[in-house]
Amino acid sequence: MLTSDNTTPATTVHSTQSGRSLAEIRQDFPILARQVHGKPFIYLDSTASSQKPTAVLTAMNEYYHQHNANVHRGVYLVSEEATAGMEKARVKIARFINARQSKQIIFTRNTTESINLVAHTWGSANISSGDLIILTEMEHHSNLVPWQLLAQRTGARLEFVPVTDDGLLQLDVYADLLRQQPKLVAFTHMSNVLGTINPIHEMIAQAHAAGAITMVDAAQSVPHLPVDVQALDADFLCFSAHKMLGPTGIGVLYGKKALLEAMPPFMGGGDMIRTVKLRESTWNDLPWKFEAGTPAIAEAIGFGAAIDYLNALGMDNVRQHEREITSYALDALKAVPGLTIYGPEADQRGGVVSFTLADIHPHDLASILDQEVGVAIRAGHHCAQPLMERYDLAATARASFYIYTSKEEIDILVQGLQKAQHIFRF
Amino acid sequence: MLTSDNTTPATTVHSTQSGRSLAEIRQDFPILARQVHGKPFIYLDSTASSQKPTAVLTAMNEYYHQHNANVHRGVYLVSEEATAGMEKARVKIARFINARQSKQIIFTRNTTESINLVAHTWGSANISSGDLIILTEMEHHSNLVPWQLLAQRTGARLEFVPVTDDGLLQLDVYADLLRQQPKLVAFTHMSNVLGTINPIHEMIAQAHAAGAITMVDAAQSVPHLPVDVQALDADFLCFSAHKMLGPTGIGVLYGKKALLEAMPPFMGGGDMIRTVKLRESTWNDLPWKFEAGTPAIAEAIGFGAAIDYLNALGMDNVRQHEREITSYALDALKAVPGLTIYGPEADQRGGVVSFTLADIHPHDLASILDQEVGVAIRAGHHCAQPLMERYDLAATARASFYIYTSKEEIDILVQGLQKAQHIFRF
Amino acid sequence: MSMDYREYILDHYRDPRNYGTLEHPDVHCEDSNPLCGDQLGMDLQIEGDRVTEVRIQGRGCAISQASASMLSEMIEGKTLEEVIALGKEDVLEALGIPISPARTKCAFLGLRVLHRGLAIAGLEQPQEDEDE
Amino acid sequence: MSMDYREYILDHYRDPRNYGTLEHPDVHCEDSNPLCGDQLGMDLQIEGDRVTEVRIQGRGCAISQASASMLSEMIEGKTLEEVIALGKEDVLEALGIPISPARTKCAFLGLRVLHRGLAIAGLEQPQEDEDE
Ligand SMILES: Cc1ncc(COP(=O)(O)O)c(C=O)c1O
Ligand SMILES: Cc1ncc(COP(=O)(O)O)c(C=O)c1O
Repeated sequence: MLTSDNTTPATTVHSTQSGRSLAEIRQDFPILARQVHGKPFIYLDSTASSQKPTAVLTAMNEYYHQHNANVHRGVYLVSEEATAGMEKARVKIARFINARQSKQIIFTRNTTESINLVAHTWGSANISSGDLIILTEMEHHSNLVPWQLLAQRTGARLEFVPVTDDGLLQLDVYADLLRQQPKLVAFTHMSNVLGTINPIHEMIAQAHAAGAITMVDAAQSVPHLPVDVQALDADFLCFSAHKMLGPTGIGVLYGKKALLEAMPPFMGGGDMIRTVKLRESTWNDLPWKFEAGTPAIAEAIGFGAAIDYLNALGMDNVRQHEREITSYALDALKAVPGLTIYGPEADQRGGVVSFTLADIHPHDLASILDQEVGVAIRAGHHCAQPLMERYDLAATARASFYIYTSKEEIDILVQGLQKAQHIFRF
Repeated sequence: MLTSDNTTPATTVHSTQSGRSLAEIRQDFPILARQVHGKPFIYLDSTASSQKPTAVLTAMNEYYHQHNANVHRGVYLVSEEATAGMEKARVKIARFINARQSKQIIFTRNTTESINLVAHTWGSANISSGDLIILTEMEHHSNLVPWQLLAQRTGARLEFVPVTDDGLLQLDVYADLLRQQPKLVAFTHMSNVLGTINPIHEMIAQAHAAGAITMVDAAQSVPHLPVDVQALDADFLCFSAHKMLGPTGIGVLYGKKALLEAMPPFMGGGDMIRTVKLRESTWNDLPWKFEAGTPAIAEAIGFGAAIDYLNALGMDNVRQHEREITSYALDALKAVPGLTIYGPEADQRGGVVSFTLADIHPHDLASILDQEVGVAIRAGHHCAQPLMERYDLAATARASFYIYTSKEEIDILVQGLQKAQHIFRF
Repeated sequence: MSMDYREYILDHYRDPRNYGTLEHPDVHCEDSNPLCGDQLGMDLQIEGDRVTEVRIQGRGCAISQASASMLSEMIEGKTLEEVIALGKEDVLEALGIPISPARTKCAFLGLRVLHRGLAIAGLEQPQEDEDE
Repeated sequence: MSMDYREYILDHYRDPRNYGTLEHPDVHCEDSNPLCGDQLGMDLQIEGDRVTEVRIQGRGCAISQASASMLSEMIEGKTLEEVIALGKEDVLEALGIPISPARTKCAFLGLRVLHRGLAIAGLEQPQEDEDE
């Protein structure tokens, strides 16, 4: 993975992705050249949302400047171009996660909507009073609250796979819970707080053996790892474009065809219908049955460009780069006195590190890092309040990495933490 | 409204909007300079989706290139900038429709989602078996199917205000239906097929007198007319950015505060919560209670820029320009032999004209106009199948206009129709 | 004059062949194009291994109705095997004009109804939609 | 050294004034900042038209806890009228540092709890959130 590039000496110490030096990759992200508080901007919050390469914006601008029209129903050339652009993006996304057919890719606003869609449609049709839904203690609110709402509507029961002190799922408890014949098991592929990469291949197989349907929250995995829905045998899986170089406003629900076809629609309106009478209607084919109203056309096209960009790098290389950065960061952070890291070791972890520093509140830490060294980290409960409670924490600080993160940036994070210690004097 | 501009003679025949000549306005829309099939592109399909001025794309690019970060929970400067950008857009939108507070502006994907949100939340809490919901025969599927689904879930009844042969609502029947104590009345402000501008001010007052809540589908009115939600006293009102110079992927639900506050949430997930425990949660304040997951941040900012653009033109001027273009088009089309126009006269009509030409199917007409003269019109049922059935039509051709439409473009439409007649020989 | 509306297409549109219904069809199927509303029904009479009679009913654009009319001519008198083998190429060849992406659903509506009808009657395997 | 973390702020954070609870408070209110989880509770004792005792409880960042501590000092011994009049300016002045937009919710958490508590006790009008 290491290449030497004599023209840009700074990059010789970095791994490369698909033969491109990190310096070259960083050029594609203009925001990385800006300053904050008079210091170079260092973005360590890609888990919340990634930065976007110029290619993604170019694709969307080209759409708006040359091919903008509503899709699907237009007979004229520009509308055909818009439709083709959007549907080509769907095919790219299907291939990216190895879905069998592009009609299994439903466009939503984000991961959150994808999960709510399943909770509302599959959930209403399949869950009734007393039914068991298994979740985990490390779920993001988006993979928790929709099931709470479903449980309230239907009288279903929720049980939770606990996490160990090291941030791993307690798989023995999972096995026990599966014996209670759950209807659905929903879990995250990668925790957005602990970075834990869960063994979802085995977890899905066990769930299926117990007769349950599986919903994988892949918001953190699809952007960072190769994911193959057929190899995983996932029933439902979802993710958001904005976390993987793509625009805001678009996400994906993947589902097995038979499940999607059997589900009632979610929202009613234009495009999702076959025939409409005053008092009754019939539904369109997949994927449109679940895409009511004018879709996020430009965003789909931008998402497609993001997929192209990631494919050009190679997802194995993306993973490898993050693995190196994460190991480097874990080592550097462990050397900071008073710092506590949450979650597993580097080999079971994606590019996310949550930590606390002595009695400095994470919000104060984030403010200091921003103002003193231009480093953007996240501070708070990371939309995982039950997990915070599990560790008896109000909040953590979280640094997270992506294809453009450099080791120098980690060094500056550490310098910032030292400044914070100095300010809070201990 | 007429100014003469000696430097660009072509514009002297046009009305202007806020002192800017039509030629100047058209410069802001690069797509209008492209060619299709070797002819200049003429876009007469703004009712489906409008074109976007450069300023809107610039605003979104600037966001992505300089201020991109997830909103609301970030302590660092860039995230604060992103949050401020998005919330500033919300304030602009609130002022644009004269909402009392910006928290009454809920961001959704589009008009369709806004209506489904109300049907799911307000609907589930307030509609039960036997309750009456009044709609009209001229509704877009998006203001029809969500209520059908609600009726199926709850056992509510749907009744419809019929339309006259001239494309007007039969207000005497509306008054009769109101006597049956409806819980909800939902209607479009402007028909996307007939162009009819409904007298919604009176209709809302009558609905309130009958004790009903009102939902206004303003997808076609907010882009084209001054709309004042307080003057109208609308309970719910919704529209889409993509039809008013803004990006795809974002729409708005406006609601009265007391109604929105009493409604249960729609989707569960990040940002819409106050506290989350494993089995129960409490909700955030308005507007975030209804905005689960990462919102369409760039799109909100682009929407704000679209509002700025429309404000600079002045909505009275926008309406005036469309009134002139529509009168001109109606006159020109009436002179085409064999052509039938649907809907009311110019004074009760927005910038939309649906028509059929002898026995030429609208799809064929649209193909011919596209290929022969580069004119993009829509052909089909326009997501209003029940309305098509009312007029015993399978489809119509529809030309629609916006701030950039010129009289010359109408002339070329008419030439194209003459060519179609020649091809179909009659 | 538009290449897309040759005289013979307009002729099939104005005067569709095999228009009507059969009293006791062995195969009947109808479908519509959800995005534009074009409708088409098709009745087949089958004797032995041969399609002996075809009737179509429908309303829609010139492309959908003319292509169905042409298809009905291709079907009549052919063996079931030959009819099952009919594909998009055959329809496009009969139309003889380029079909833009938005109009392919119009052009293939008749073909879709034919194969759906045969599948429902158990005479051929249901076809999976392919990915573009 | 960051301007945003002056010594006295850290001092109020480490050693909050009036920390604890009252046994029979006339006013009690608690709230949390939904986006960051900072918590604050406040108890008031009122005699005649005067706030005679204040206690706060909470957990959160230096800004939220120090500002609540400072606020508690401002409240104690004041007349109800004076306490009702306390606003954002007063808190910002006491903090004496610029507060970035993301941190305003931290800075004003105590103030919000105070006015909510007084409103619930019927001692002041509930405040409408203003539009930014
Ligand atoms: C009157 C009317 N209502 C609703 C809609 C639906 O809008 P959207 O597709 O943006 O949800 C439209 C546009 O197609 C419309 O014209
Ligand atoms: C694990 C996980 N699930 C779900 C989400 C929700 O994603 P979105 O906000 O795009 O809906 C996130 C991101 O915030 C996440 O990290």
